[in-house]
Amino acid sequence: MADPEKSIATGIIISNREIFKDHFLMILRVPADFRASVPGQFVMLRREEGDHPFLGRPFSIHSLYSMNGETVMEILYRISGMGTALIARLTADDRVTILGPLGRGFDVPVGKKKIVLVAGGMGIAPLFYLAEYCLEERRGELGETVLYFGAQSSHHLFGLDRLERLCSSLKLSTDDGTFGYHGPVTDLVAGDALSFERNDSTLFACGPYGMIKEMARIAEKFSIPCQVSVEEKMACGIGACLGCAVRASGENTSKRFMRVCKEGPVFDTREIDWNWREG
Amino acid sequence: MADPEKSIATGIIISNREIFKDHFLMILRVPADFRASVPGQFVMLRREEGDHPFLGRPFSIHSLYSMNGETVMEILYRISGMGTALIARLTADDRVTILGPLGRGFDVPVGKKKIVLVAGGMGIAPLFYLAEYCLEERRGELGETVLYFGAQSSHHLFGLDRLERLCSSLKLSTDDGTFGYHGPVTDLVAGDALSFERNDSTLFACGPYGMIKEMARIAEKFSIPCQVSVEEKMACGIGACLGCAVRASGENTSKRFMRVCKEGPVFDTREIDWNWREG
Amino acid sequence: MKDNNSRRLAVDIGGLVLKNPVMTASGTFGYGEEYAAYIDLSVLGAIVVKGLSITPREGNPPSRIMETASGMLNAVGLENVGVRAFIDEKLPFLREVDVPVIANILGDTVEEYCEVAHILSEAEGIHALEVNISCPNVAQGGIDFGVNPELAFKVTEGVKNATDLPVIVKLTPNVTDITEIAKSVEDAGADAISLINTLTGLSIDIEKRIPHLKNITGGLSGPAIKPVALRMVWEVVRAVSVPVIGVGGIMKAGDALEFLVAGARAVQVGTANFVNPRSTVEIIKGIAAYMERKGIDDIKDLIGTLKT
Amino acid sequence: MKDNNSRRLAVDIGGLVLKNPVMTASGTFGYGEEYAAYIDLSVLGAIVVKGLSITPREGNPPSRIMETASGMLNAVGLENVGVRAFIDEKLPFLREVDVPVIANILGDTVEEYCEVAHILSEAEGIHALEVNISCPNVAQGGIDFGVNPELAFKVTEGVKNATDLPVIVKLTPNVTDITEIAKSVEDAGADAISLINTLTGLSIDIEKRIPHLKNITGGLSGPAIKPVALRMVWEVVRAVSVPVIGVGGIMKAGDALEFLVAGARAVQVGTANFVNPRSTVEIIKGIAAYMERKGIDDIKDLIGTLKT
Ligand SMILES: Cc1cc2nc3c(=O)[nH]c(=O)nc-3n(C[C@H](O)[C@H](O)[C@H](O)COP(=O)(O)OP(=O)(O)OC[C@H]3O[C@@H](n4cnc5c(N)ncnc54)[C@H](O)[C@@H]3O)c2cc1C
Ligand SMILES: Cc1cc2nc3c(=O)[nH]c(=O)nc-3n(C[C@H](O)[C@H](O)[C@H](O)COP(=O)(O)OP(=O)(O)OC[C@H]3O[C@@H](n4cnc5c(N)ncnc54)[C@H](O)[C@@H]3O)c2cc1C
Ligand SMILES: Cc1cc2nc3c(=O)[nH]c(=O)nc-3n(C[C@H](O)[C@H](O)[C@H](O)COP(=O)(O)O)c2cc1C
Ligand SMILES: Cc1cc2nc3c(=O)[nH]c(=O)nc-3n(C[C@H](O)[C@H](O)[C@H](O)COP(=O)(O)O)c2cc1C
Ligand code: FES
Ligand code: FES
Repeated sequence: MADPEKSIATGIIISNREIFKDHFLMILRVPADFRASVPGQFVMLRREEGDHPFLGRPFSIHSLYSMNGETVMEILYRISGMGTALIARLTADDRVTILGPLGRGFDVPVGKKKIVLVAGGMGIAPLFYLAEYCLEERRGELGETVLYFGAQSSHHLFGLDRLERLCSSLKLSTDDGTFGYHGPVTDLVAGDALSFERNDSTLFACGPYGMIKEMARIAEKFSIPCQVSVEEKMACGIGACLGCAVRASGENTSKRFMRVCKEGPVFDTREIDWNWREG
Repeated sequence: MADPEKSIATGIIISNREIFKDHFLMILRVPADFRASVPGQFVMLRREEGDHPFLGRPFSIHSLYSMNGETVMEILYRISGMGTALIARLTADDRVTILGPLGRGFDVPVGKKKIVLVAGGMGIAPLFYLAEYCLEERRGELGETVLYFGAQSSHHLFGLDRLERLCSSLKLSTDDGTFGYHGPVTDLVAGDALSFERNDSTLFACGPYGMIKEMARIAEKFSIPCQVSVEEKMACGIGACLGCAVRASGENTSKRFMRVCKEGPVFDTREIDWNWREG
Repeated sequence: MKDNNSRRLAVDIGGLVLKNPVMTASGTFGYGEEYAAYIDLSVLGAIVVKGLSITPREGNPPSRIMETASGMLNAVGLENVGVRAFIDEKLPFLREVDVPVIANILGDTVEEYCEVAHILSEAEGIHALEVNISCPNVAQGGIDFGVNPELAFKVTEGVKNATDLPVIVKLTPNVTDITEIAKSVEDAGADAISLINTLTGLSIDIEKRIPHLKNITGGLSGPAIKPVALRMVWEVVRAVSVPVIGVGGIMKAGDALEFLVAGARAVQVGTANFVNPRSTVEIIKGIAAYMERKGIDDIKDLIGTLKT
Repeated sequence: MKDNNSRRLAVDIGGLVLKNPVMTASGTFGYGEEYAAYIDLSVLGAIVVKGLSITPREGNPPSRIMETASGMLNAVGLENVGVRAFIDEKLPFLREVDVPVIANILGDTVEEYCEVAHILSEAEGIHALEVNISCPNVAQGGIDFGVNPELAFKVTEGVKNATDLPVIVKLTPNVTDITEIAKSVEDAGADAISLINTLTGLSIDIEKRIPHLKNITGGLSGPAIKPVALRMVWEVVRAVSVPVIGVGGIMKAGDALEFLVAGARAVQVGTANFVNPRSTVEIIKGIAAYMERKGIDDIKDLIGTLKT
């Protein structure tokens, strides 16, 4: 049995600044023994003071590192409702309660050479951590890391300098054509997919539902394995409430629903029934 | 019809410090046109951020003055539950929403010479403002202002230096005998009451229910008019919810309950049926 | 009628046309005058006044209120000045304001309800009656009129016969099947139905081991009950054809919009008035702004548009 | 049995002795194992597992949950692994923990309830059954077992006949008179009664004008419902003589104490587990600390001591 006391951490905010409209980067001091995490894992975060929002909110770990002997975690997030709006009001020295790291992260297979990351908007959050991991923990073993990054508009394509250092190449797109390819990032991936070595490449994607669904289609069409990070509303984050269901593919399995927080949030696209929700 | 926009003010906290265990003094910047108030009036105060506590909380105005061209209000309060605990966590620059000044304040009669203030614990909150008012607004017209101030223990008797400047004399008591008379402050008042000129004195009291009830008895026994500030739980503070009922004295009145927030919080002790609540 | 934003906000409740669908909830807005310092009363869809009985009532002893999580309990009881004092002392003020006045009425017997209804119908300046049927029927041993379809029918029928004003019947949520009661009052002739009144609740002071309210139990209101209110409104809207007025936990325009989308023809704002006396005005503005943003010209094109 | 603070916290629920009155609420604690990393499960009064049916159920499609003011709506549906998979895959883990396990059971017909009860009674390591009667009875056109005294009686009676384990019947709050249902299940032989299950609620996404939950309505839980739960517990305690277990919005020791003072013999902690996985442990400690402070040696001297 794990040491219970360690499973719920207090994070102390170092900074929580707006990068561009409604998008924030939170940098937190976490306990030194905050358990090592795998990219793609997430945390349930809650304001320590007050009772609002009532439930914790799930966020991917955007980065986790040591600095001046302290363990620091970064969360990249967007205001998308009441909970995130309240979290965005936190300032330096405010405290948050953190459950995590939680769930199943990305599984970077041994021996594969090409890592293809595909981020849609905030989907960059866990993929940045994955890129860091590939470079820092798996250096040498892996081949090139290519990042496809699509967003609404040019100023949504942020952190490019940090990303440039982590990845072999960046392929950018915007919905409004203000930077890079004019159109969905999945177009770029589909266009290049033929050139990926089927047995030597893995796709890792995160973004809005429509985009990861499209990635599932591309993965199937080109027979390239693809891992996606999936989102569903969560109450507990630890597998108890069954709130975060996603429908499993395949008819013969008795388990029709999988828990995003426990079996996921990272799934192989083939594990999921992509008609599980409307949009 | 009053200008609606002016009736709800935003207060910005200058400081909110603990004077002694669980007792706080909040100093607030309020709008310049915060309407002139009479001592004994109160405000409904609510944290601007978040939804907790849900309802505003009533607090007597402890002081209201101009400083460096700004209007400043002071609130003296004690943590007595969830709402006040959350209010106590506010710090400089935090904002509160203020309704007020509300209710009927103390009525310092013209021509009376002796003003007797009787405070039990936090009951000092509005009486301090009343003492200031007597000295500053009614100077010359009134005779001496005597303050009877009783509290649990010596360190609960705070602000004595400021009070000494405002009042002609201070009579102090503590429940534990650590300072002044050992016993309830009402004993001190009862002991001196014979010496008060019936037609020339007015009693003003604020404190716990048992204490103001005792003041009602003393006032009746010695036939000295006594005004008390009464507390009841409040939801609206403006007379709409009928939550803050206090039973009116007299059998023949159709109005059995009066609203503390509207007909009060200051009542002549003879207006109230002192069996209206248990304790 | 078009408001500032040139959106049509007017709705019709059983023949009474309101300039917008936002009213105040009974018992939370006094007799209107208490809020005159805070808002321009004439912008409201309607004012529903505190429940009126045939003779004045003193209500329950204190403590009468207690805050709970995202809500409050009240056991004010049915304290009111009585219908005659209301007409003499409170109504003259309201007559001067250009706003429909709806009188909430209550009684211990069907006869009392009818008498209050009759007296109010004779008075000038009342635009509709709202029948609070969550009162105990003394003749039936104190069982609430509102939990029994037959009693609810009887009181509605009686009031309809006693008045020519539009009759709104206000339902209590403390029932197994709200649609059963709703259909019953519709059959009895109700022109509209409002819901919900408060849920019955209890809160205990564990230091003293006594209830926080002297009356022991009280009525729960505020955002805590909004999901229950919204569910019941949605159920009733599909069960009856008279207009439904949604009440319960409406604090902001978004809350009111949830009720309208669910099918409520109008809404009432209650506890929110205590927290922010300007709530109603902000909600009216917020509804207009939402319609503007969504390109909805007439509120009728919004009401009942929930896709399920 | 004395705990660390040498206060007697043990209570007896229909023959089952719990070391303290704090259990987990069904559906909010998975099958126990999910919380093993956060708390020492053996300190709990009991673990009530997620509702079990005769065959596995897939539950409702997403979205299944939505936060509301001081609470949440869930429409998980009755997703569960089925009683046999529970016994094979989940129970072995729980058997290793020194804690009573209570199986929450459900069905579409009385026969299904009985079959589940029977199968669980044969398995080693189940200490009591909790019958969730807020399930729709398919034979009766989907009307909830829990809203009808006769149906509630039948399912209770059936389960009692199918098992020798103590039978707790869990009531739904969506009824006019909870005491009527409580008396009915007591008459049918229930050894204890737990309440409340969730209140039915609705929440609407006004941007898309769709319900937040795919199932449209869901069950409201959390602090928002505590006053209603407490009122119903207090009503039921005075109406029946079997032990009552209080559930609904318990987040902190103070909340649990309100239920105990109102007369609940034990409590269940539900939604709080989501917000803070260590809630149960903190509540147990808090109850002991309160007793210490108040000089109460035995929890029996606290239960039902509300002065009204
Ligand atoms: C595993 C996981 C990792 C995530 N990582 C990040 C991240 O790194 N950065 C980030 O900005 N966001 C992330 N999210 C999404 C984030 O949790 C939601 O934006 C947040 O919970 C919304 O809360 P709210 O109160 O602001 O919105 P609400 O008021 O609850 O809802 C506003 C809108 O957000 C949607 N929403 C609410 N909860 C979720 C949810 N859990 N998943 C998807 N949509 C939701 C609602 O449907 C609604 O449209 C992640 C979600 C999951 C499940
Ligand atoms: C007109 C008026 C002026 C007041 N002025 C002051 C002041 O200047 N300084 C100060 O410290 N307090 C003052 N109070 C009391 C103050 O409002 C309460 O202490 C506060 O509302 C408690 O809120 P809470 O959430 O902390 O407590 P709760 O958790 O709501 O309750 C904790 C305890 O406080 C009691 N309580 C709650 N509300 C009230 C209330 N309105 N009146 C009396 N008791 C209450 C409860 O019965 C309970 O025992 C005043 C009250 C009134 C009515
Ligand atoms: C203090 C108070 C007094 C109330 N008095 C009445 C009343 O006299 N008649 C009535 O029909 N409803 C009364 N209600 C119920 C409200 O009108 C409304 O139905 C309920 O509070 C739910 O709405 P809310 O959550 O917006 O407050 C009262 C509510 C409160 C809080
Ligand atoms: C996600 C979720 C799932 C639930 N599943 C069940 C269940 O399977 N069986 C049952 O009897 N109650 C179930 N409940 C109801 C709880 O056990 C409890 O009665 C209710 O949530 C009120 O308590 P709370 O406010 O502490 O959560 C569930 C509640 C939630 C929130
Ligand atoms: S969030 Fe509770 S099971 Fe996934
Ligand atoms: S607090 Fe509402 S009437 Fe006094």
